[in-house]
Amino acid sequence: MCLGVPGKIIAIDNADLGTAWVEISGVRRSVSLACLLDETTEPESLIGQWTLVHVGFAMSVIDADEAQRTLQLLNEMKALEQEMDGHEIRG
Amino acid sequence: MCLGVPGKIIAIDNADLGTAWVEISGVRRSVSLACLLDETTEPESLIGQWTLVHVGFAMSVIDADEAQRTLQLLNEMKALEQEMDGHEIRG
Amino acid sequence: MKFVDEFRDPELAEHLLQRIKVLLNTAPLANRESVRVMEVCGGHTHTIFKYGLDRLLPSRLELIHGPGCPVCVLPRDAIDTAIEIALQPKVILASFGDALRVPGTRMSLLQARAAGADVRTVYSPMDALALAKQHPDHSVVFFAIGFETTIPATALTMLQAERENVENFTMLARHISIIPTLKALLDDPELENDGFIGPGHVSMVIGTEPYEFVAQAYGKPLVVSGFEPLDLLQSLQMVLEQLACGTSVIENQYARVVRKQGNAQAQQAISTLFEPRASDYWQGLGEVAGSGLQFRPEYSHFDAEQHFLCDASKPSDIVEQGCCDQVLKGALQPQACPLFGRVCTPSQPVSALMVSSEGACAARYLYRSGEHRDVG
Amino acid sequence: MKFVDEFRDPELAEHLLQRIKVLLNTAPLANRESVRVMEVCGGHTHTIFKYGLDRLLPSRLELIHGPGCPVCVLPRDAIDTAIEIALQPKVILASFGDALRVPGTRMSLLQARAAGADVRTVYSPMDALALAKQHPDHSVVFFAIGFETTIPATALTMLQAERENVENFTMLARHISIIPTLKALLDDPELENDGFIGPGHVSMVIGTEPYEFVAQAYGKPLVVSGFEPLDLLQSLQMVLEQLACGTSVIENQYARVVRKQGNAQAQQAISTLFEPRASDYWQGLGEVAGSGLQFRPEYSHFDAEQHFLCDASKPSDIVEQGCCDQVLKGALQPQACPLFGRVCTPSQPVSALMVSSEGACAARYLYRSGEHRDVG
Amino acid sequence: MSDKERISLAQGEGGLASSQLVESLFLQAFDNEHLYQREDQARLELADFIRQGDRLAFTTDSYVVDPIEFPGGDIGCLAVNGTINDLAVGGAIPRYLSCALILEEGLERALLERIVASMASAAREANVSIVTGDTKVVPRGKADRVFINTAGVGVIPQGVELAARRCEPGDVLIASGYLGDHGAAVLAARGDLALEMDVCSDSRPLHGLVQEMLKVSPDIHAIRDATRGGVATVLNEFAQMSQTGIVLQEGSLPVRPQVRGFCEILGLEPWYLANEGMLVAAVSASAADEVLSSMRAHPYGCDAQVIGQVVAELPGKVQLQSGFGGRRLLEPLTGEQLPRIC
Amino acid sequence: MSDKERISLAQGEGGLASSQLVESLFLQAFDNEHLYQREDQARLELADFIRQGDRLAFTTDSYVVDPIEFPGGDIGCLAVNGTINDLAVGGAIPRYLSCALILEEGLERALLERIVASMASAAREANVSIVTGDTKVVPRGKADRVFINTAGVGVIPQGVELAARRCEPGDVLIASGYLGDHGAAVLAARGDLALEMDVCSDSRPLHGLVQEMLKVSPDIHAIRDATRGGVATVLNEFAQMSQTGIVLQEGSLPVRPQVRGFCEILGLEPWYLANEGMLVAAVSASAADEVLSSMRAHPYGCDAQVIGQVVAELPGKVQLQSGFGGRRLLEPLTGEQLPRIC
Ligand code: SF4
Ligand code: SF4
Ligand SMILES: [Mg+2]
Ligand SMILES: [Mg+2]
Ligand SMILES: [Mg+2]
Ligand SMILES: [Mg+2]
Ligand SMILES: [Mg+2]
Ligand SMILES: [Mg+2]
Ligand SMILES: [Mg+2]
Ligand SMILES: [Mg+2]
Ligand SMILES: [Mg+2]
Ligand SMILES: [Mg+2]
Repeated sequence: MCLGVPGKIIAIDNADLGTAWVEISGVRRSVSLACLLDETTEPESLIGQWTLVHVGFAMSVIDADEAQRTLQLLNEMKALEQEMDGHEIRG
Repeated sequence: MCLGVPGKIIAIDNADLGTAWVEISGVRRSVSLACLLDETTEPESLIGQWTLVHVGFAMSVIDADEAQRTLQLLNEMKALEQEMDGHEIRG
Repeated sequence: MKFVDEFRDPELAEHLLQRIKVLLNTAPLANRESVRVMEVCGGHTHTIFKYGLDRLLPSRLELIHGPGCPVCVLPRDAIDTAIEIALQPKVILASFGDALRVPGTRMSLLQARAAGADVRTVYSPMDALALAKQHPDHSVVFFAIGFETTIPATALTMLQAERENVENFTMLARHISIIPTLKALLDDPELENDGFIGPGHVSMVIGTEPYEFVAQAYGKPLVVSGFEPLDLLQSLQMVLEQLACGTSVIENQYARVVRKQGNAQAQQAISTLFEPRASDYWQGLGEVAGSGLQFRPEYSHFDAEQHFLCDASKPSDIVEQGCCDQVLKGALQPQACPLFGRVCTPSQPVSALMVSSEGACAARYLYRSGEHRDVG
Repeated sequence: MKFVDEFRDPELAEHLLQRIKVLLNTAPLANRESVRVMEVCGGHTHTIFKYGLDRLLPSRLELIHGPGCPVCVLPRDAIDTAIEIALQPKVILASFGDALRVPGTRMSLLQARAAGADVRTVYSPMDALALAKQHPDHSVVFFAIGFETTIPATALTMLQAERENVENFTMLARHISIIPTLKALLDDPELENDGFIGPGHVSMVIGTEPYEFVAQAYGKPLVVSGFEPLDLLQSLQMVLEQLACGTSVIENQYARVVRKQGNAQAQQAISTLFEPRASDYWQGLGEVAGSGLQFRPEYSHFDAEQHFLCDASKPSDIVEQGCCDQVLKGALQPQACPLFGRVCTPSQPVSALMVSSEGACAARYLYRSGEHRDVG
Repeated sequence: MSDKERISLAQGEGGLASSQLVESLFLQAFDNEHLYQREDQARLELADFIRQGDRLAFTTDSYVVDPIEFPGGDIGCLAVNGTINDLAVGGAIPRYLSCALILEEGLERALLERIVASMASAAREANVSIVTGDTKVVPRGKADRVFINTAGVGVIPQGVELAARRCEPGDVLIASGYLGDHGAAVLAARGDLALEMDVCSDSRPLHGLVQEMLKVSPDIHAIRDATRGGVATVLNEFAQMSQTGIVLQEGSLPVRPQVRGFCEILGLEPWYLANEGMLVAAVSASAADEVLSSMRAHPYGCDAQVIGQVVAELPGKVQLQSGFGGRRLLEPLTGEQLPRIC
Repeated sequence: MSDKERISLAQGEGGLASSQLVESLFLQAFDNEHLYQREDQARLELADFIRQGDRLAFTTDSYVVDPIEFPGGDIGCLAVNGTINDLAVGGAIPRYLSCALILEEGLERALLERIVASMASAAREANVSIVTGDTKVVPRGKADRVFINTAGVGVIPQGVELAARRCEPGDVLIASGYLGDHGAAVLAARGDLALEMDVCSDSRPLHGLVQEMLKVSPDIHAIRDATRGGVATVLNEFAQMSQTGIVLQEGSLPVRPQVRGFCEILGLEPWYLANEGMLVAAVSASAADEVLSSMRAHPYGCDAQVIGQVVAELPGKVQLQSGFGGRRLLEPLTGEQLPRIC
């Protein structure tokens, strides 16, 4: 039920209705931007952004830096672990 | 369109609605008696009568005597003609 | 079947045919190139072709197929109106099956049904009323057509709906009266006939008296006839007897069903609900004064046209293609129409005469087409 | 797929699994018979079974499948009410597909559809609104279920309907709030868990702050998690790190999507339309104070229940057969329920936990049933 | 609304619910080794066919009759007998049928069970096996309860050559039974005409009768079952394909009184009404008596009658001769007369 | 409302309008001597079958797909290819099809003509003839535009024995192409999900491919086309009928990115999505390489992949092995997932 899928905002669909086309692995659907828009955000500014889509609504802009950080942490952990493994083997 | 078929009134269907069951060569249908009823005619009195049925209405009570008369006339004519033929052949 | 089979007896028919031949060869008819009798009613036309009477009768006795098929005279705009109503949402149009194939200006009711209209065939107007009761959330419209045979059924059904307070039931009424139609025909200079076979079932309702003018004012014999082959042959014989004697009176061959005064209850029902309209246009007949019926003002809530606000002032830019009017008046035999069997067939009728098997063209085509055309 | 495939990397998973094993074998966890972590959200339950994480994780780490599947907690009378509405003439009930197989007291929405109800599956509440615009002569009711992830979509759709003056559109709302539910669970003496995996997409809306009480008042760690296998493994690792250190704080593994304050527009939409109700009954959970939402008075015209006058005071004479409540609280593993796989299967579910593939029972059955039962 | 078990979309999806339907209903009812294989196709030994003849007959019909159940039968026996008859009138010995159902979501399972039982019993009577099948379920409102398609294969014995084009002047036309029983029974059962009558559909398999006829006269020219469009339409096909004329005697056409009454009321003609277990054969004059006797000796031909002759005049046309000598044409059925009769 | 020519009830009544439809549409499009005979059944020489093999394969399917036309095909080519494929996966050379249409009154004739043309062209491509047929028309609202049933007969060459029950531990499972293209294309085309994507149905005939496979390895154990219920359902059938276990490698299942996206959005799994031109074969390990090469050399098998193995463990069950070693069960499709996919 809480299924959310990352998609890229590729074009405004209906500016009045606040809808945009989002592409998810080659599939396009028009979704509502209502949760992403406030007084300071223009719909156009969202084009090119990745968003999390849930039941036809863009619910959140995905923060690519944070994603990177998470993965980096995992990779560092892996490196660390391998290092430690190495120590253990050698030690 | 003006198709009418002779049928026999076999039973009252709905006395309030003035409908009766008519049988036509083994087929039964409920028809309206509205055209046959007046202040002096009880629906039950029509049971056993033959009627001409058109678009679900009994339109006329068939006069068996008149039917007989018509056929008799035809038969007499036939007899007369045969007699005349006989004359001609003999004559 | 009682009252049916007796009147289909081949031997008696043979004798009637003999008698008719004799009459045609008797002065004053013997000298005439042809004798022309019009059967007014489509039911008679149907009997003639169904039993092959046209091939059994002497060719000098020419049968003219008259206008008495209510389907055949339905004007295209009546069909258009019916379709317009039927295509509205939540409307069920109930009709006798005969009317479904009659072409309107753009399509028939059958084609409208294929295109989405809810059109139902009923055997009786009472079945249409039953539909209305079964579908309270729909508006049910009965397409009421027919001569006086059928008008009482329409009227009595409507009165029944009134009694039962069925509010989703109205009628698109295109009834036609026989007497004004007959008058117009008699006044038409193109009509050339010597006598009439009168409509049996219409007469069952109106009686035989209303025809008196045919004999008195126009000097033509008329014999009200039943619908079995013997009925028709006997009636033809009776017309010829009159022509042979030079008399012209109204006779009743169909006394087992038709009374002189007709049926009072049926007449009462008609006049309670309907009144004549000034003039109406009929396919093949044109404008005929007093031929159409309209709802009396106190029953106008039954009028589907008022209910659905049909645009009655539609321009009638119809160019008629065939010879239907001449066929209807007996000026032309169906097979003489250039469209007959080629452009105009029962499965693709140009006009209603080719639709109902009581229509002169359809009857001729269905029962004798092998003689005229290649098979498609 | 970007932001998906990176988080399904097997090698990184392997390392996380290693780290989890190490943590479980580290004091103070090493001494414990088992460590119990509850994933609150059904989406996580689904990920666990779909990727076979349950078989990869050490058996001493016991995963408890929490109540966070809105379909699984739908009470039977909510289904009954939906069916009652859907069976009314001229009504279209639009629902997410997940709700269709949930059993009511007599039947499911799927069975009601087979019996004549007009039930449509939609992907988005906006698609239900589109249905209402396409069918102006029908009343379209959207069956609105879901936690805070979904409530903004419901609310924004309703506000859109209001703006567009779509008058044939209402909602049967059975939304449920996460925080009161979590509180009730924590207060339940039967619950025995050491920490929580927090729902990623609910948190995307409400933020991470509302969970503080879990750590502060109940002393349990909670890590808000994404839905890919790496997300989940990392979150488990983070919970275990806290347990190992003896800390209990709220952490956010899913920072790429979840902000501390959540989504202001989404929160705004919810509070514009809805307000909490005193108490609601949920399947398996029982009465939970403040967990349900009702329309604010100024929006009560959106309320399908008011519109269709459903009898809300129906006696709830339901005898629950299975162990759903214990499974939902983690007191019992699905396969320990005596009905599991015998009476209760995804094609004939006794209860909603066996319906949605996010329900603990269905997930277990679909992905691991070979280990438990004969094939029917 | 009731809690009766109803058919769901899932039962047409090819998954678990579909196979449960197959296992709990079709396998049991149709009960044969080919079906038990549960492969995507039945596999039938050609050697077994060759023993019975030299040609495979192959035919198909869909059945959409309304109502589904009517006096004398239902859509199930119709679907079996109808396809058997299309094989039979080619002279074939029917062997195997397929059964493809399109069900409307919400159909009562009990009704489906009755229909399937009826198919099974009709197949047993006719000694054919239903060896392959398919079930689709469409959403409520997208079909009308049940549509059935059956295809059939059978074997035509060597030397048999039944073909409409073989009719020739001098041939005698024989009908195996009463005209229009099926059409009248179904129309009356539909109820919207509000007509009541006691007449049953004649749905029955005709291959036994045909084989008896071929036994006494292997050279019969043509046989067809008079289904949609009735005897008039079949005879028009004979006339057109063989370019002969046909003359029928109205008086010798067997019509039950009720069916005649039914026709009079509605302005129909019985020779356009459908049968589902009645055939018309064109037989050379010399063989006619023997064929007629063989038919009358068979339970499904006991009411057989000579109804007319093939002539040279008016090729391609069928004429009906009335009692007093008038002749008129019987055209093939024009336009819609009686929808959903089979 | 428009004046477009529409199908009327009369065209399903068996009379004049019916034969005009047959003559003006089907005879021309399907164009073969058997149909021209216009008998109630096609008559096919058994000697001709015997030359190709020793068993007749016989199958049927009805097609109710919605929408009728979709990217990559329509109900017409589906009806031809689908039935051909049910013959093909039995190892048969498809020969003849029947075609039975149930049409909704009011169907646009132009649409029917497109569908019939599509059937004809699919039949031509596959070198099969449509030799017998039937058309019914039901009143508006009683069906959904067009339903098609095809039954098919073909010949199975001697020695070929493809059967689900023949799968055995050690067998290699090969898929001939991408998973779920047809299902995704049809669902997206339906429009109610408002999803747009560029993927075409894979509707195509597979008998050529199967014959190529049999050429290099006549002893292939089992082949099925993965239609309703997808690869997962076919493999469950293999596992159950042979009482073996099956293990699939998730990473080696060929799925197009769009189809994967489609599944992610809707929470579906591609192994439950339908194909209409993709098969799964169980081949002994020793023959696997050769069979795979022969498939890749065929235009309809160029994307063929080994997707898993038959094993002894967990008989009757299909397991999916994910990238990091977790295994889970793939049950056959449970409940309604994707109605009216074919
Ligand atoms: S053939 Fe057709 S066009 Fe000609 S008169 Fe008759 S109905 Fe009219
Ligand atoms: S198996 Fe069924 S009854 Fe038992 S706990 Fe799960 S859902 Fe409830
Ligand atoms: Mg309408
Ligand atoms: Mg409803
Ligand atoms: Mg057939
Ligand atoms: Mg047939
Ligand atoms: Mg036949
Ligand atoms: Mg199938
Ligand atoms: Mg099949
Ligand atoms: Mg198939
Ligand atoms: Mg298959
Ligand atoms: Mg047929």
